[in-house]
Amino acid sequence: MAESAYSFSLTTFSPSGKLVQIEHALNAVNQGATSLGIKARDGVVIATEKKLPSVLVDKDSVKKIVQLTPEIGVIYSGMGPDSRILVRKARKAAQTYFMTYNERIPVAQLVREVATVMQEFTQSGGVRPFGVSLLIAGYDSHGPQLYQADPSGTFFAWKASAIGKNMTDAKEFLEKRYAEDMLLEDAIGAALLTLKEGFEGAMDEDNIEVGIVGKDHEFRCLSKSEIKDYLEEIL
Amino acid sequence: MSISTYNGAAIIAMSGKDCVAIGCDLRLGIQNQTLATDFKKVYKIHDRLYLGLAGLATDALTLNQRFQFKHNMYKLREERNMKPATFAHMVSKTLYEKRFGPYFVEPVIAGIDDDGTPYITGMDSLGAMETSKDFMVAGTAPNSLWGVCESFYRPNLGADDLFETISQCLLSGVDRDALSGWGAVVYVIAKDKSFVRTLKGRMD
Amino acid sequence: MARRYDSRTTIFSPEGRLYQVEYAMESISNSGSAIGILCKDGVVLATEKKVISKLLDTGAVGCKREKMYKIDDHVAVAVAGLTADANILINKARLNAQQYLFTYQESMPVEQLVRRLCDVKQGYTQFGGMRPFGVSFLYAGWDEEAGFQLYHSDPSGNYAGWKAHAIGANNQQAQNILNQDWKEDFSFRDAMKLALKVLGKTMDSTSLTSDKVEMSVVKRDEETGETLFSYVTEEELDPLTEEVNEEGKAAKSDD
Amino acid sequence: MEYVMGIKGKGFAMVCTSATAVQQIITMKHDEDKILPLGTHTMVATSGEPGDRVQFSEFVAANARLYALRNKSKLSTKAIANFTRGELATALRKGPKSANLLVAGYDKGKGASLYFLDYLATLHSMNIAGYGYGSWFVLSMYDRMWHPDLTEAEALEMMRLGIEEVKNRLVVASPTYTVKIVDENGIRTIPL
Amino acid sequence: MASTRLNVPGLDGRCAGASRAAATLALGGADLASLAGGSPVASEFPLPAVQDLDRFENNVQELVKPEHGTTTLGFIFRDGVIIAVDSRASQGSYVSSQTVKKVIEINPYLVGTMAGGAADCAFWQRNLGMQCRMFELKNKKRITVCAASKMLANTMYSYKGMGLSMGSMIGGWDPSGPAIYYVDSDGQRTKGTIFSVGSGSLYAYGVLDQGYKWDMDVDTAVELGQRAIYHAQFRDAVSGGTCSVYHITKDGWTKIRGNNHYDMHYQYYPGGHPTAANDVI
Amino acid sequence: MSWSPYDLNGGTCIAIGGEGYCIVAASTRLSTGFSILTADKSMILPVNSKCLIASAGFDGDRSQLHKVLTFRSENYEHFHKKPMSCPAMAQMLGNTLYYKRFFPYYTFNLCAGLDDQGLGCVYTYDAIGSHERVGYSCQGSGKDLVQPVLDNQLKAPSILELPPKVAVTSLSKDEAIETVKIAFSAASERDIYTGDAVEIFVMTPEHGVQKEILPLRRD
Repeated sequence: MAESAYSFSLTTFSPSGKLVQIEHALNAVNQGATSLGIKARDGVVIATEKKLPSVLVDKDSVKKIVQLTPEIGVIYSGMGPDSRILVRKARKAAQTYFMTYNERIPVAQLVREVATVMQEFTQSGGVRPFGVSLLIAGYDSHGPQLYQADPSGTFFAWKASAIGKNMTDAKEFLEKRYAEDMLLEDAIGAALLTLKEGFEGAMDEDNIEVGIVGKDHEFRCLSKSEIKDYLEEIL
Repeated sequence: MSISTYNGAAIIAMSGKDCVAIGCDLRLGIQNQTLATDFKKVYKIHDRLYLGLAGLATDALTLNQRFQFKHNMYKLREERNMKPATFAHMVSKTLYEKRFGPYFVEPVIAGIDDDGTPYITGMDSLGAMETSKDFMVAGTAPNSLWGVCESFYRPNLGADDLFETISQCLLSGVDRDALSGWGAVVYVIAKDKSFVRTLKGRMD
Repeated sequence: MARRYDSRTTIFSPEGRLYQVEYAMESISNSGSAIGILCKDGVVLATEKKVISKLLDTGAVGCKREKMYKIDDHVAVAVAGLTADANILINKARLNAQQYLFTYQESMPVEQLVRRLCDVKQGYTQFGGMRPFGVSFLYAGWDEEAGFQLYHSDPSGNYAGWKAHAIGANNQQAQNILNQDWKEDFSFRDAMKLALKVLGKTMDSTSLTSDKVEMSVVKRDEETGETLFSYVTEEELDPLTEEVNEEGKAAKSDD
Repeated sequence: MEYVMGIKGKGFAMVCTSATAVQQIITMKHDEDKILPLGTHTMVATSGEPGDRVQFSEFVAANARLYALRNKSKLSTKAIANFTRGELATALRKGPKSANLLVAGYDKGKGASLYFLDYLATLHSMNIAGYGYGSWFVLSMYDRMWHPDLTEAEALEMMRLGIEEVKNRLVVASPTYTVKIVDENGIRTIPL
Repeated sequence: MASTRLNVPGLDGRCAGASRAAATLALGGADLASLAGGSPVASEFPLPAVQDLDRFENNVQELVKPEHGTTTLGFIFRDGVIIAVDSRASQGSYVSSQTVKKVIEINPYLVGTMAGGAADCAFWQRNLGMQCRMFELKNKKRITVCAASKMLANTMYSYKGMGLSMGSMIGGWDPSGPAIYYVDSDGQRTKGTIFSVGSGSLYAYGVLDQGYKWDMDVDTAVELGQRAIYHAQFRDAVSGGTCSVYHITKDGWTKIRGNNHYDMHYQYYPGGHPTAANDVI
Repeated sequence: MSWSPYDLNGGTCIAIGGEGYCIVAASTRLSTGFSILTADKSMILPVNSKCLIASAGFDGDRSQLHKVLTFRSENYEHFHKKPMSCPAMAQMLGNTLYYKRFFPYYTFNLCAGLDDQGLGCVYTYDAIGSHERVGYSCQGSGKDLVQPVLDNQLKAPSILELPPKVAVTSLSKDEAIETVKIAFSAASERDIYTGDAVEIFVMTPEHGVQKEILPLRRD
């Protein structure tokens, strides 16, 4: 919990029973770049737009998809700097779990830890909620899993989902294309196609990022050349 | 009379083919005085994982209650039982937290994974772990227990043969130790069938 | 003018009301409904299962039942309100139950568990400057003193024992049906059917089907003396939902 | 160390303690009651260092009463015994209490129970339990005389014989003893 | 002028140090002559050439790990003397033997029991047997229990402080009737009717005192002796093995009982012992 | 730590008496502290044709004791024109040890042989001479490890029980030798002072003393 100068809540209920700060935070998320994820039978893929403010930005210095543990990765939509705080806390929680049980933290438990942190920032003195939603992809003893965590601290398990700017269109697109017995290879293709739907301008290996975790339990980001090959397949 | 021989205990854990057995004596004593002959030193964590705690009885009781607490919370959160190896590391960490004022116990952990692979490990009072593929002993007469286990143990025994072997080791081992014995109980854990039996031994 | 008093959590408004608490209750009445029914040999908990999208992975760990949680072997809760807040309180409840077991080596009486949790809820309405938890719980459990019990608690920290109770969306309408239909000598089946009937009414969806409902039961296994908490599977629900739907049509045709 | 002895019979638990309050080599009084009721159907017999003995047993009694006030139900004997054990176990590594207890009680539906709880917080339910050198003589005697359907009269006779044996054999035996019994009707003191 | 003062070994100053009084023992060597001389004594014991003998003896105790723990009892009743003993010897918490013969048959009319140091008891009571035989040859009559126990006590007293450890009961029947004397390595010698010696003695007394009556018949007395040892073996960790019961009459001793604790337990408590209050499974 | 006249040189020995045979086995490793002095040192003294004595503990005292015992045994044979029987030897060993009561031989002995009925007899000792006839026993650094194994396998009745039975094991000679081998290999696993090899002496009325060597792990 952050050390707060104030000692009273900034997130409070409105007359209609809404937590307005959380609603606003969700709006911040919806202005963020689109991110999505698809859970296949043998793995999970997450992808995101990498809109850069200017062509002068060093493309490689911006890494949005981040690894939390060898088998779990995360992508955010919304305010980038907020996501760094959550990534730092998630990585520490994962290590603490390992120190106790000498076993990698299961995806669900890491999501619960991150969600608890996000909830604390809606009910502690002098703090505002996080301006990000996270898509957390991982592969543990229970199999491949994809979770979404919102600023309120709520989390859901998804077969496929999207967050950020054109989340609604992307979800509709995903509902049509999703198949239970989809393999990771097909899922990567579907992810890129979904991303292309709402993409302004041409999509290439520099303005998107893709992360996957397969049966080998290794989460990693696709290299530029890999993205290039996949793009050629679907374009 | 050092602390670890104040109450007296004898625990043996043995692994067989897709099964493990863990047995303990039943004496509760204060130095040379025997108080009770129904004091179990093996506690059930779940159907496929048992924990034996030798050494100071009061610390054994406290630790068992703490591990039940931690395991219950784990089960509620992760909707599954702890694997034996995971539980063992949690025990080791809990003991090491008290590095400079330790619990005077010697844990012996015996269990099988979901696929039946046996897991046996023992620790000293600071949580230094030693995982063995055949057997592990703890108590006030370790040498006697090591001797009989080393002589009678054969790998890959079935559940009933394992029960017979561990019972012989336990009864012969405790009879050379003044502070343990007075009856014994043995748990055998196998994928398909598990059972527990008391042994009829010397009561002096 | 009231605005001045409603953003600060722990102060009374001139009329002596705690707005934040009332607003919290308001948020609960917008959320998915939950029903609890006590009968002589057990307690039934039933909740709405809003399917936001078929892409939701209901098989994942921790997310199987979004509104139903086990606190200990002998106590379960149904949730109405903000699930994120609920997760915090559920964790606290589980810790309290284990602390009691650790101290007394006996399972915690249900009423004490509820009271301890409500003390926490009440704390957030009086000190620390924090907003209250936007969560109402239905507690279903058994203990040696009082046998089967059903409790309800709301964000104010107030709690009471009930024979049958409804929270969440359309809870008033649901409560009326419960008041009429609840009977002392209900069997399990009667209780489960009543719960389905009430849920059918409160959910805005037209016909009642088993996949729109989550149900769990707390009962006792007499020989082993253990309290059992179990989820009711969809297969078990199907016959019940059909019966309820027929009775619903029959009732409509003659009134 | 004073003499404490407990016997669990059919539907009752009987406890006896020496009744002398000793200071160095002086017997200050002969009617010190070392068996404290913790409610209507539970009592604790204590022996050990006088300061700890009185303070700690009263602390446990106060907590039992507080629990009964706060909650509709009373603590069962097992619950009180385990609560006390928790306190002793924590005290063991902070400020050890030199107090050995016998917790005896009767619970509806479960019958009588007798718990041995020494200063190290070793807790165990027993039929015969005792503290002090005097108990060494009597434990073996009761091993022979105890049987599961012990009646109150038989238990009282055993207690009397035990006290006589202690007076006969223990050089520092105390002259006076208190005997109390707890059963479904509650706690009674029995004159010897 | 010959000193008129009686020279009793051990009374004038401790035996420690090289200049010890002339307490010698004929030890199988050729030197039998010394036996015929004055008090029943032993030949010279070799001593370690160290300044602090006591510290050396303590250290050696550590190394040699003398056996301890035992329960022995003896009592006189209308029809004679009952002697009952256990048979366990332990070193620390290790049980070194379950079959120690703790009744030493000094002669057909005299028995001694063993508690404390096994070697000390066995050796000196065997030595006592030799001295009693020499007495019979010289005086053409059997030695009384009183005299025999006095000889042993004097020997013990002469080695007081040297580290001998023995606590034994000398029982027998002589013209004055049955007698039991408690003799220990501190030189104590006490006549009595009921004795129990050893770490388990407290448990034995509990059963013994409660069951003892002067006019018991032989079977009841024998059973009481065995039962007292049984309960001591159960409760005391360093007593156990088998229980041997001897009965001494005017015609000497006979061994009546030799029962393993295992058999006794399951005969006395087929249904389970009171110390097993809770069911274990 | 002050000077001490004693040292512990390790090694384990076992003796078993059966009907018509007796076995005395002892490891041959001599150690001091954590180092091995030699892998081939016998602990067993064939004191005469009827009796063997094995001594564990301090090698210095063992050599001196064996010398004294040999002298007294030969002296006896000159005096009585026949070798000392095993029970007699046992009593003499007990007295010899007690003779040094206040400066003991730091040795833990086993005396085994055949008695006049041809039954195996085994006597076990503490350092100061207390001795007892048993069916089997073991001494030395591996004693704790081996003794319970022998208890389990050899089941010799106790001489104290009535009706009196002779304290010999009911096992056959070969079964007993097999048990000795199992016990020693187990001891060599867990006792650092037991290893290299085991000398096994088997005495029978018809063949006298036969010797066999069992190699053990050498680490």
